[in-house]
Amino acid sequence: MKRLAVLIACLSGPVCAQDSKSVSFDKRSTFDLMKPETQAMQRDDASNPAMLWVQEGRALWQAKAGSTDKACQDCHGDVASMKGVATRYPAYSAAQQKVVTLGQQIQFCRAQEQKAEPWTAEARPVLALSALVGLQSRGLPLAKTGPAEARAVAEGRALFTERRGQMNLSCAQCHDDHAGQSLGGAIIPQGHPTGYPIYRLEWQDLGSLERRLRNCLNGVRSEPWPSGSSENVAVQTYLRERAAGLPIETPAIRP
Amino acid sequence: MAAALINVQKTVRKGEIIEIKTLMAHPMETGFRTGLGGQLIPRDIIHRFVCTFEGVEIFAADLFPAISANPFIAFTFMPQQSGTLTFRWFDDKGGAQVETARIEMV
Amino acid sequence: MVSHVLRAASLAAVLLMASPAKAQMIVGDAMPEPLAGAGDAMRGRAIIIDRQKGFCLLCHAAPLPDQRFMGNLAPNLAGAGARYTQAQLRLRIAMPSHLNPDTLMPSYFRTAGLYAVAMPYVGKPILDGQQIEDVVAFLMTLKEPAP
Amino acid sequence: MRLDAMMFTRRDALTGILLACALRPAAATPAMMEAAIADFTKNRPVTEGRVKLDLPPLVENGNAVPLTVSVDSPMTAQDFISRIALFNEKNPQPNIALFYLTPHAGRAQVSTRIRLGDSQFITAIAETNTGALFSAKAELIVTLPACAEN
Repeated sequence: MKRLAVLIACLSGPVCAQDSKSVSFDKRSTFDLMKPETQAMQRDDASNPAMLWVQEGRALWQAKAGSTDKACQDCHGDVASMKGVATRYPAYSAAQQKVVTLGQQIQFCRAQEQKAEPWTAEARPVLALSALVGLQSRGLPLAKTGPAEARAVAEGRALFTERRGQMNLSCAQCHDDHAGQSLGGAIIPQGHPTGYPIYRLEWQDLGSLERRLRNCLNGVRSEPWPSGSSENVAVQTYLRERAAGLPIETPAIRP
Repeated sequence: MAAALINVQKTVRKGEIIEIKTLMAHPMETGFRTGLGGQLIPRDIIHRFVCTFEGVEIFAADLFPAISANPFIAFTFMPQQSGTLTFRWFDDKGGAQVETARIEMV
Repeated sequence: MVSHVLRAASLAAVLLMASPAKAQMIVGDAMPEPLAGAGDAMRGRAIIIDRQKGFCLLCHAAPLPDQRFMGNLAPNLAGAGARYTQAQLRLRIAMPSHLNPDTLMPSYFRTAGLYAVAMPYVGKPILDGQQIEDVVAFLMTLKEPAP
Repeated sequence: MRLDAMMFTRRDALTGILLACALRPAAATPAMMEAAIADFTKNRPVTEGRVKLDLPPLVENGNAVPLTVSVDSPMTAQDFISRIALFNEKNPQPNIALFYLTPHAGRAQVSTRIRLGDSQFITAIAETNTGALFSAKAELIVTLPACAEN
């Protein structure tokens, strides 16, 4: 019965073809495609502008906030205790009963534990703390998703392969089918989220995966998935699963 | 202005030339960009950077809008003694940021 | 893939509701009727090299020595004017999805059947009829195949 | 140096810059760069050489192009590089930066990151403590990003 269902799924859509392709997918970080000077900017913390946010994150980690007057470190201790955490996000949160990004989890902590005013999704402090927490996992492989994230992964995969926008293109058409080929002067990357939040030279700023996805959808002239929406998180969760095994580079530089 | 990152080795030997790397968090708004309403966003850049060692100017720079956001400036220094480096950034809004770093001659 | 070509070939004429104002006729693998006035090859060249308008060079290389950083996702445009007729090129720009629904190439005159189009572009084609005629006119000048 | 550039006064150059910015912020002209250079050199002769301009020949994004300029100099109290100026030909303004060096530097070398709207030539001119001028020029090509912010 199960086999029949799989067979029907294969016959009815490109999802199965995508799966069989990802088996032989030679995963590569976008870092490998970057010019040597851009790689050098990421390799040297003294010249990586994203480290400015990491430094702000360290101050925020120790700063007491909200009506409970608690700092992150009052619960978590030294930020080194966050080692490995970023490899597991987006992750299912039992407390929130949904899959959340690392940024959303930081916001949840802020609301629940500190009882402090929320930040906007792309606010500098959220990026700073995300970069600081992400940095603790630098070099560790992105973990595979578990059963609790399975639904989000499936939804994200469907969205990834769905054609959208005035250009009528799906994410998969570029980043699965044509990765490694030239789009104008740029080589199309596989699109693995190994370095978020990233310092994108195009932005001259640190930004989240959500912001990067907005740029992609902009390129195909499509409405973006709403900020913080379940679709948005689902795509990010699928990307985590798709990139599993690649080492975290946070905070990365990207062109 | 918010954060600055100074990278300089803490100890140096006599005659050694060291490289000092600085990063300053700043948008370096060029004054040539238009906002969503079509109006020009006013220029706000760090226009001057000065580094002194024990009160003596050892390096300075006049910067223009062509310098990247979160400006990175690296230069060399051959200290003759132990002392304190002072870094100052000045922006168009009249803001100034000061950072210091100590060097010990060994 | 084969079936799509067969389908396209077997239908003598298909009404293409690409533009609400004007229904276009597809005959075989071509679109014989111009979408606007006569095309201007020089204007077409400008559209092709403009990466915010035609986007062509993002995917295609073309025999344009002054252009750098051309893509390699799609065939070289060299010789396009020898391989196809004007009417065939018109369809391949305006509605390539009619020939191959799986194609990467956007349908430049299509406004219907698209999903989640960003608000500023809803109901608008990527290029208007005149721009497509201009691009066709330029492509028709590319007779030499790629070396 | 070209004659038309030499005939620019500083006021002319400034007016030109303001006009160009008002009309078309994305493009200065090589003539404006020549004028800015003339303002720095005060029409003293400039010798090509001794200056090394390290720039990647091709960059993925013009927003943060790493640049290192170094000058062959003993950097002693008697003989050192006192100023290094950087110019571009196609940004809204021809000036990039002006660095002030002292013999304390040990070596005449500065690194920074610059913005370039388009492929163009960059010029570096170094001035010694005695007022001699040396220069280097480098071309840089900016590839266009495919999926930008808006």
